[in-house]
Amino acid sequence: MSQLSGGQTWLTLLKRDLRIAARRRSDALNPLLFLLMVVTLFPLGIGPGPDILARIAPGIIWVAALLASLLGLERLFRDDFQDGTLEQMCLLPQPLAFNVTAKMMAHWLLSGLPLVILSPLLALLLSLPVQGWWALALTLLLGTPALSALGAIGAALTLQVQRGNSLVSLILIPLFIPLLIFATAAVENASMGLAVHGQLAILAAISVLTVTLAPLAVAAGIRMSVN
Amino acid sequence: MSQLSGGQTWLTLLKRDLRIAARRRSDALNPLLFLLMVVTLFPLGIGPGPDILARIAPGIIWVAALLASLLGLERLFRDDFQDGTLEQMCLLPQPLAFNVTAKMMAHWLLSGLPLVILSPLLALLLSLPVQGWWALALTLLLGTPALSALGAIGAALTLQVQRGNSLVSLILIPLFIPLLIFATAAVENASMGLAVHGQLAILAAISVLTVTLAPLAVAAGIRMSVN
Amino acid sequence: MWRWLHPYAKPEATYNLLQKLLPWFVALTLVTLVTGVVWGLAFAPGDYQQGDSYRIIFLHVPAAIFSMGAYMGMAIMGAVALIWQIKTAEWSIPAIAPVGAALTIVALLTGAIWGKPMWGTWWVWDARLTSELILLFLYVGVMALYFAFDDARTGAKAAAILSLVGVINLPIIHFSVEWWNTLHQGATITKFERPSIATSMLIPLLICLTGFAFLTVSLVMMRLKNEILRQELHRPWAQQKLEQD
Amino acid sequence: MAFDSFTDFVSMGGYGLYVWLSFFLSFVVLAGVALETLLAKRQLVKKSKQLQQRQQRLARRKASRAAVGDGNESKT
Amino acid sequence: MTQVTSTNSSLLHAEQLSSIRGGRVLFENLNFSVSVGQLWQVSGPNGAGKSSLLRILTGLLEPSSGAVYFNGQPRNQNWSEFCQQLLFIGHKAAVKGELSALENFHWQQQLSSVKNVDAWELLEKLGLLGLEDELTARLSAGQQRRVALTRLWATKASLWILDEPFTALDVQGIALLQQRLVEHLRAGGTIIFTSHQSLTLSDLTPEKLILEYQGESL
Amino acid sequence: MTQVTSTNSSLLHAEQLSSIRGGRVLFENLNFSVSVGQLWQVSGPNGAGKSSLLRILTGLLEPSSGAVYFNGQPRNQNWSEFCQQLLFIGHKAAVKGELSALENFHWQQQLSSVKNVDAWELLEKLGLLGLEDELTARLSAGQQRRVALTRLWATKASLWILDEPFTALDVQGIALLQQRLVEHLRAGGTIIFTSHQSLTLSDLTPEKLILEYQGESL
Ligand code: HEM
Ligand SMILES: Nc1ncnc2c1ncn2[C@@H]1O[C@H](COP(=O)(O)OP(=O)(O)OP(=O)(O)O)[C@@H](O)[C@H]1O
Ligand SMILES: Nc1ncnc2c1ncn2[C@@H]1O[C@H](COP(=O)(O)OP(=O)(O)OP(=O)(O)O)[C@@H](O)[C@H]1O
Ligand SMILES: [Mg+2]
Ligand SMILES: [Mg+2]
Repeated sequence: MSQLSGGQTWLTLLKRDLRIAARRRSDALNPLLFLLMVVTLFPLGIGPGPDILARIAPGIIWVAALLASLLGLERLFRDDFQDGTLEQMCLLPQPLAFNVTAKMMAHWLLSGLPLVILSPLLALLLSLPVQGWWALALTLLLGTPALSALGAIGAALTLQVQRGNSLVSLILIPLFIPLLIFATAAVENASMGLAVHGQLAILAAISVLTVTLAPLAVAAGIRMSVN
Repeated sequence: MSQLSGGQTWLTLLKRDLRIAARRRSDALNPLLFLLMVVTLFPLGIGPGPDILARIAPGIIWVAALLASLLGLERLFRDDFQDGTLEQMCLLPQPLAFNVTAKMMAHWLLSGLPLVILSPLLALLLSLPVQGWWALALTLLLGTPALSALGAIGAALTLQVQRGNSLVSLILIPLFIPLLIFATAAVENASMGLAVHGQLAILAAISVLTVTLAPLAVAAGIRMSVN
Repeated sequence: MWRWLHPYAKPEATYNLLQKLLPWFVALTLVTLVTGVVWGLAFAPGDYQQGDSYRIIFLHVPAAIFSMGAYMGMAIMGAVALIWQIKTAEWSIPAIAPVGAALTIVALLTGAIWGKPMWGTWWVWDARLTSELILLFLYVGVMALYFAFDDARTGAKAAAILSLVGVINLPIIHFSVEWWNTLHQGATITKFERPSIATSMLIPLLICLTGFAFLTVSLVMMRLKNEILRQELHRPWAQQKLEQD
Repeated sequence: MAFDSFTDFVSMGGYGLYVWLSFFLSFVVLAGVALETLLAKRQLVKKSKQLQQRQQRLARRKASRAAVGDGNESKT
Repeated sequence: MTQVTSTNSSLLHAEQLSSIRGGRVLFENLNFSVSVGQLWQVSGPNGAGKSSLLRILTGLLEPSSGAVYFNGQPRNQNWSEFCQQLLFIGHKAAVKGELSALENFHWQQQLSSVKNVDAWELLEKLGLLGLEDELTARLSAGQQRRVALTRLWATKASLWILDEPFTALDVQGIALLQQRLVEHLRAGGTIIFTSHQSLTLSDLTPEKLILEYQGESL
Repeated sequence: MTQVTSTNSSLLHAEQLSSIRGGRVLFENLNFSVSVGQLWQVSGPNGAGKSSLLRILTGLLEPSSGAVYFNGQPRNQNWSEFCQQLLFIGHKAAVKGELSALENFHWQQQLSSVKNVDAWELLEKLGLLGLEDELTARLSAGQQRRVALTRLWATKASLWILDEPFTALDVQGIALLQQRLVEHLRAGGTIIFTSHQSLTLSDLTPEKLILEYQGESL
């Protein structure tokens, strides 16, 4: 029997999610445009002084990242849950915890990656010193996977109505906030020409940890919801 | 025939929405948690200088409010659309444009009002001068109805689009910008002890305008999507 | 007037009319634009203050003005589409929006490039710049909404509603941004002053303006033709038209 | 002619980079729109051909079915 | 309010209705009149356009051409009265999974302004007793359908338009629903419905409107 | 992999299954064995627990007590093989409204690793030809169901568990599906299904498993 390898299944799932998100090529631009707009809100709200903007730039961009990942989360599993696709995913021969990483990857590609790509432009708009640019891109690259991973846990656990779900958000926040703090600290240090290895290492550690452990929690959450 | 008055229908719709939101407590909490995260992030990111915080406080709070209201929008009509409730709303004897105001009201009660209530806490966290507090609360009170009204337009127009989360924001952010500008200007002026009647009047005018006109656009959008 | 307009509300008639007019508009565009640009670049005298950098004006101002003009046109079409349910008006929205967005981008790019030598920075959060950026966002919103629908008619209707909502907001945006900026006194930049322009510069500028007007109209006509064909693809006349070229 | 020489014209009094960059970019953007429009037209031609082919395929299928089958053609 | 009814006994009248969806003609120039007290069954294969027709009759969908008359007047001119007289249950049941059966019923009842129905009795009749506080999302498919059908027992509407009301119901549920339909007809009500199953409505034979599946007619 | 099969002809074996949902006992101490090539119909009124039983058999739902054996071994011990042998279609059809019929089919086909099916032929058979590029959300209820059922024609699974496969289908669709079921049985496949309609499966009579609706037994 020509058994489908795990990798192929994974790719199929990923491609399907991307297909749904971007039926047309132009759809793929939406996340980029959205981020651009979010970031312009801050100068409009705060006022045009470049010095102030530069100081809060890392915070702004990271808040945008948070928002982008939260906006997509709501639907991450819900549509699949409602139309029964999630059930079918549970019944694939490959482990569910492995398959859900495809969905997490899709979420990151649609919400995290655009941010990494756009980060130079955003830095320009917010007058971030040039030394900070690469640090910004790097923190985003290291940190956004963790956002997607943690977010997926929340999304999976809140699939069913009336479970202890408000608790979950409360549990996730303490995990989100360290990310934000280390990332913004790294960018600020870089802008001032200081060393940032420490913060980057911590970010990387958090990401690795969450990305490896989250699928287990997500799979458990899905099994619980599907029943 | 004991004809149901428009007001009773309206109240019924409103109460039902609130009841459902209470069931899905976590969904209702998400925007607030996001807000709190954002607002706590900036002091952590920028460092504790109260002067700089105070300068950016109105902008941060208002931007956070805008973004938080975007978070809940996605679901404003979608659940009703998917389970057919929206069809039934189209078939009520009362005009649809009138009935949707109940949903807009529910959205405001769940996303705008908590913000107004929370505003002193947020102002405190960001060291806003005390003179600015009431102005902040007032701008939120006057401005958030417009956010809900405009938001409802975005939500209604994107109902048929099955992947519309960043799309709604894309549409709405440009429409939100005037509110942001006037509101932050008002709070800043108030913090500096200047007069703010002008801005508040404009905010109120925008709110009145949008709250009266938006239902028409929303109803048109819903009829378009339901077909 | 509506009686006069009515036959052109039929897609095929509109298409034929557009096809007849388009070559003329393209020709006019080419003539005026080339004249205006060559005159502006090579023959108009240099500015005593800004030197030759001012020559960007010949693109910047027409693009900026018609970026706004196109939005007005789009919103009017939106209203027509919603009130009289004329299909051609619906389809003109996706025809106009990309053109308007391109003009807006041109205005932003030329302005930003001009700003570097004049103001010493690519971008400032100045009132005019900001409102032009928001205009771009409005266009992007309309386009994204239109293209998000698989059913083009619904998409056009949604885009029509949005462009109308946007046009109500446009003056509000304009004034809010102006006001906001004067309040903050955009610290570093001395406000741009309107130069009282000399006739020798004004004439090429006016030619460029007409050129951009024709360009805008021609581009919109081209796109509208496409849009009509796309919508009528299943009808024999459209298939015939497509086979001809 | 406002310039003495061609090099003068190119250098634009020191602002050459800005002037030419802006003209170039504007051209790219506007020509891009025009080009996209023309390409879309081509796409439409292709799509129309596909559509016609599909119609023919369906018609042929229908015809063969009618020839074989009991002639249960649908009428309104 | 009812001044026109007498001049024309037709409650709902369709004139030259056509519908084109997804580039396919579903039906063209359809004419029919539904009189007060009649039972109409719209039938035809999957995708023939039954649901589309019902939605056009309710006004949820615009016909490509043609018009619908209610009580002899264009429907949109007495829209409010039409809505009061109409009860529509479509493929989507308008039942909120986040609310319990009882809550769903109460909510629907409040919107339909019928006050004198005993919820408990009704729930018992529909076999939902004991489950009334369970969230509807936690009920079985047929039970969810039953929750949607509670509307039929608490309505003043005289014109019922039902799109496949029998799906997901078991034999006993179908019998119950049929009985309710007969009751409504006896009381002078009018029903238009679709179903793929053939019914045994005691001695009533429905008027039939048969839609054919039109192949690709681009 | 198949070393155990020979020792016991039962493909799926339920031992002392009980299910309690929402405080109500659905069934208790259920024992049965499904052998290769058998056709089983689970029937009973709405809410009896048919869907719950099927979901327990597939492993989507945990039984309150009892165990399920596949090929004579506890199912969870040869889970991967079980999944390969299983095709489950539940109340929710797992069809993506955002994708076209053709895309939906391709996607399902890729996951099931069946390569040699002619999509066009299959779509024609299911009456979806000409609609293959339409988004599934834009199809009629029955057509959406047909899109879901394409899986039955492109699978290597031998054990089919189908929860009300006949809903929303018209007469011709039901006949088509029945024919496919018979075909599968003839080819040595095994089917467990639920349906409120009584079937006319040529000369095959299904084994029946009848669940009763258990009243409130809090
Ligand atoms: C990104 C930067 C810029 C943007 C987005 C921008 C935008 C605009 C807009 C929207 C207009 C049209 C105003 C109207 O007709 O009401 C305009 C006009 C104009 N702009 Fe800019 N501009 C930018 C930079 C500059 C710079 C750097 C200069 C020169 C130093 C400049 C010179 C002019 C002139 C001379 C006009 C015509 C003024 C009038 O007739 O009202 N712009 N610009
Ligand atoms: N998701 C759920 N959560 C909790 N309880 C449930 C859930 N789904 C069903 N139940 C309970 O289990 C009972 C049986 O449901 P099930 O779906 O198995 O019935 P069924 O026999 O398939 O009925 P139907 O013929 O209506 O499909 C329901 O009455 C309900 O009380
Ligand atoms: N939302 C929609 N948008 C566009 N086209 C649609 C939509 N819904 C249905 N259609 C088209 O209309 C046709 C008829 O659909 P309709 O739902 O009216 O069929 P039906 O007769 O009710 O079929 P069924 O028995 O399956 O319910 C479909 O084949 C599809 O092509
Ligand atoms: Mg139907
Ligand atoms: Mg069931």
